[in-house]
Amino acid sequence: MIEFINVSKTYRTGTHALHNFSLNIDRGEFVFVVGPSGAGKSTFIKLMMREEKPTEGEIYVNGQNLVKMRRRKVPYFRRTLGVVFQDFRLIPYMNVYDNVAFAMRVTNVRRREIRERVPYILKLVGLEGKSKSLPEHLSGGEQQRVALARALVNNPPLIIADEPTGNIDPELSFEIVDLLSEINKCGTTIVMVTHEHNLVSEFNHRVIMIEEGSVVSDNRNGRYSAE
Amino acid sequence: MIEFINVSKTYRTGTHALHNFSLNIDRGEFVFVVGPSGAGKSTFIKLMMREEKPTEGEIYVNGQNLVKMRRRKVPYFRRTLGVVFQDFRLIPYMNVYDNVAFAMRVTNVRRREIRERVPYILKLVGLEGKSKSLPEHLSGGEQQRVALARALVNNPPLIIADEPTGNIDPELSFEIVDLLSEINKCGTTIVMVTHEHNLVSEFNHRVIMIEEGSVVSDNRNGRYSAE
Amino acid sequence: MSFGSFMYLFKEGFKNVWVNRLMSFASIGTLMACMLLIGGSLLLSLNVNTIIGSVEQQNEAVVYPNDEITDEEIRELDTQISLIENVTDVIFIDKDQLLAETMAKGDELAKAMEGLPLGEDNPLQNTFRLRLKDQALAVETKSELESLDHVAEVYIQLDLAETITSIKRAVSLSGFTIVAILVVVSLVIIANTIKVTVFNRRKEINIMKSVGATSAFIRMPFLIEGFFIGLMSALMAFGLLWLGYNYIMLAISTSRTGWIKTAYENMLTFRQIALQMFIYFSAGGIGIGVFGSMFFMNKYLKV
Amino acid sequence: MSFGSFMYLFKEGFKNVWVNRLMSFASIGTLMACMLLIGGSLLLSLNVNTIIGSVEQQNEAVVYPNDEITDEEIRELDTQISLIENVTDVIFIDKDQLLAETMAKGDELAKAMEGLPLGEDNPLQNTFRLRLKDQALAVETKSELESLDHVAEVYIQLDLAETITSIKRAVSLSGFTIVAILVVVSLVIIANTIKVTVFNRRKEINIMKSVGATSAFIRMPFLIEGFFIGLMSALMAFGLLWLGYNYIMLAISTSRTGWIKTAYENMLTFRQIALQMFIYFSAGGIGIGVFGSMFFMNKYLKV
Ligand SMILES: Nc1ncnc2c1ncn2[C@@H]1O[C@H](COP(=O)(O)OP(=O)(O)OP(=O)(O)O)[C@@H](O)[C@H]1O
Ligand SMILES: Nc1ncnc2c1ncn2[C@@H]1O[C@H](COP(=O)(O)OP(=O)(O)OP(=O)(O)O)[C@@H](O)[C@H]1O
Ligand SMILES: [Mg+2]
Ligand SMILES: [Mg+2]
Repeated sequence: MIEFINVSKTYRTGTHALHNFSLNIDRGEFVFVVGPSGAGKSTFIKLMMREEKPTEGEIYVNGQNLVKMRRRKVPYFRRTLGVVFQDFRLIPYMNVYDNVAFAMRVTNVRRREIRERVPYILKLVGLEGKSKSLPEHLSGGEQQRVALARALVNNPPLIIADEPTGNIDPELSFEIVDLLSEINKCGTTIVMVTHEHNLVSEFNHRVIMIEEGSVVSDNRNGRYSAE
Repeated sequence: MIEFINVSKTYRTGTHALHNFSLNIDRGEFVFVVGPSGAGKSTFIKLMMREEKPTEGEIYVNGQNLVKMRRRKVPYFRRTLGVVFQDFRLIPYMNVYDNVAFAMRVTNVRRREIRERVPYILKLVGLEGKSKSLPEHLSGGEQQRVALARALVNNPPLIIADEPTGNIDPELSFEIVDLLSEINKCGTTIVMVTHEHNLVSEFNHRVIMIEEGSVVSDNRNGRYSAE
Repeated sequence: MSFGSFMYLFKEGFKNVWVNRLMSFASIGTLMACMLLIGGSLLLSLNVNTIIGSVEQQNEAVVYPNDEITDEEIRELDTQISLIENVTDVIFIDKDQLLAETMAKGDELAKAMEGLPLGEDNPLQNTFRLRLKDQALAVETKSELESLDHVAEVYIQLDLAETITSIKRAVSLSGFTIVAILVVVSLVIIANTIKVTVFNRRKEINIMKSVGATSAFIRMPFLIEGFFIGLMSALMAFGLLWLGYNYIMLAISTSRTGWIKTAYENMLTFRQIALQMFIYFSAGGIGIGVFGSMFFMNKYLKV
Repeated sequence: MSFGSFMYLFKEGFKNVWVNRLMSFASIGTLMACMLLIGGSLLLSLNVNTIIGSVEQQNEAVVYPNDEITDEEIRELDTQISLIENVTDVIFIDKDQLLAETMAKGDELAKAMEGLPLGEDNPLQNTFRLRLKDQALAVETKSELESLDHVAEVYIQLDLAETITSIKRAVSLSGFTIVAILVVVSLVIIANTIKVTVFNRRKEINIMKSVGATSAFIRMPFLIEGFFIGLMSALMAFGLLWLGYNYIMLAISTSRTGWIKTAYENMLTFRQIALQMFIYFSAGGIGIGVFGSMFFMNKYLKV
């Protein structure tokens, strides 16, 4: 499903975010990505959704070569992903409902389906009472859950979440990862960046640890194995 | 140092964020504020720095009545606080150094002092190599540490931090709270909102729990005591 | 794009006019202001041109027939002169009439005419007076007149004709130049406005891209927004110009000064040009609104 | 505010012009465009006014002395006429001269003059020709002339004087109106531009406020930025106008048409108005840049 082959990414500022980064994630896996601040986790995610192009190496996601992908094809590729961004990326002038519905509208889904699906997903993340609120009128955790709802709403085969529980209390975080695990059981591949020890050890999933732009450990038993 | 007397806050959207909220924090205390998403923690902080005014009740911070404070006095009051915002609030066109230095420049500090103090603080939060970077070229955790550096740089008598470790790995988070504890030992009052169980239980500070806009528990032994 | 999502994007664009009202108002204000300037100067130059056109015909030409011409031949010559393309308002004035006319003026020469005899002995000459439609053709018309039978002499103030022609050319040239300058300046201003308003929304464009929106999908609401802003600006500019023009016309029509009255009679009424102006305004406003935002969005769509 | 932080804020403002270059360029473009329009129309209306002023003096007045006037008295009358405030270019023309002149014109009346005798028997009259400085005072001047000794009759085309006066008034009024309209329209456009650019930075203003910056501290860089943008716009508009004006003057100066030549001689050179225009442009640009941003920032400073 996801294959990184000797990928390096150097930003225009000269920062080497990833070096010689190789990785393989199969269809249906649930992967935690951990690592210190600035290690390159978000860069890994940005490469996976083709927001950035690698400086070197090859990337395949959903069977597509992201390096060679035409610009016109990118939107259609992105619709096969559900991404929770670390900085949320909500559209400030759209309310919660419209922010979530937007991800469905871009795909030409029928309006009736949108009207049924969006409230269902908002309920799932505990935001049923906030659907008319603008992002600026939400708490940090509420905004994060809108971002999560938007990633889930299209039922994509691959969900990528960059610290989706950073602003959310432990109980709710646990519920969210539990929800993701349920979705994963139905065959959806999930890649989740997180800093929370407790979550990683409580759920027995594969853990990839990134440090200074490279994979330093890759463990299938749900344990950190720092140096 | 901080006194909330029967404070209620209803936003213009009609959301009741705090009801009948009363609290007393003494000079030199270290307080963790915990609670579920949307409970009113950030509202509590916004009231404390007079970004919002309460709908009802009285608030005293540093001996000043925030409800009656003249608008002209607000900037001078804010300089006595160091605030880490949940959404960072970095100035996008200033680099890391200037963002941190800005908080000193507003106070008429001598330039030499700024040139000495800012690199020292940046080193403390582990950003010595990023001082020339713009916020948009930083990772989430790096941005959060810039916000922290800016809150610390003026050596304020009161530090208010809204989830300052939400995007930071556990090891660094521990170090940061450790740093704050050291600062606290020199007499600085610290109020820190956090979701991280581990941090709260590891440091033996007072824990205030907010739920649905009210204080539901106030514990001096560093334990959560949810219902 | 399905009909459903077209309708959604249409509504979205309409809503955005209000959601981004600060910027919409700024754009409408700017666009409208520019249209007012262009429309105003267009009206001014059109009117100046028609007024100049009416002045043009003030240059009289005079044709002297032979002394021996008979009354019959005079009528014939009159017809022939009238048949010349560039000639209008032909009048025959016999020499007694001319004498009376000249005396009535009462200027320097009037004194000299005192006591001149009428009839056969009148030293003045029979005269055809006529006007030229186009002063630029004065020379050609002169030789055409000279080639007619029984014509002794043709008197046309060729230097005056040339002056009038060149004034006319200068006025319409400068009118055109002014309108052209205004159009260019307006485009600069409007381009800057659109650039800034699109720049303002680069983050949202980026977010839409990152959740899988195609460029066309993102463009649509901007397109609709540009359409409405252009249309509204055109409508308002048109309305204001109408009010302003009629107000000025009213002010002028009450003037007692002679030449202003004459000018007033030659001025265009707003109705005469309203439809055309409205079409230009709407087309211009909508075109600029739509293509301007398309153009400046491209940069942010390449993500 | 200490000197150190003043210097910092000054540099900051200067830097911001570049940091926000997209918006700075847009503002400069808009401001410059507006100044060009205003400056251009000001130049045009100043020139039209001076040209009209020179046309004004084309209306000749004629004074007929008594028939019995002696040469001595003619010289005396000449001096007296010249002493009248509103009179200029007094010329005495004796009747033989007048006859020769009239014949030379060769128009309708010339034929009538053929064979008139010179000297004592010449039926024409001795004449003083003169011009009025201000046509608006034609009536007063006429009666002043009539009250002089040995004056038989005064002939002034009062209706022409009135027409010229009213054209002059209409031209300067419409020149003033056009400049005023341009100023108002420019202010609307510039206000919108500033509003949008300040709106663009409301978040940063907010952030600055929340870390304890006073309003004055936040304003300073905007003020400096507005100053530079205003100054640069003024400089560029001034330079472009200079180039453009001299280019047009050059084009006109090579024209062979008579009235354009006359007009050219009456036109202002750019140097004559350069200093004043430069002062107005700079003051206007800087004033608008500074006060405009101050004004629109207030809303976002009340946090
Ligand atoms: N757009 C960018 N331009 C330049 N450098 C960047 C950019 N984004 C990230 N970086 C740098 O690349 C490195 C890796 O960043 P990345 O965002 O991938 O870290 P991360 O693992 O997500 O960290 P965090 O846990 O703090 O979010 C960091 O040093 C960062 O400063
Ligand atoms: N500016 C605002 N306008 C309207 N409602 C708001 C605003 N800010 C917050 N709220 C609402 O007030 C309630 C409390 O929000 P607050 O930000 O204080 O929560 P919080 O405890 O900080 O949550 P989190 O842990 O998710 O950050 C929430 O229901 C939120 O939707
Ligand atoms: Mg990251
Ligand atoms: Mg919060």
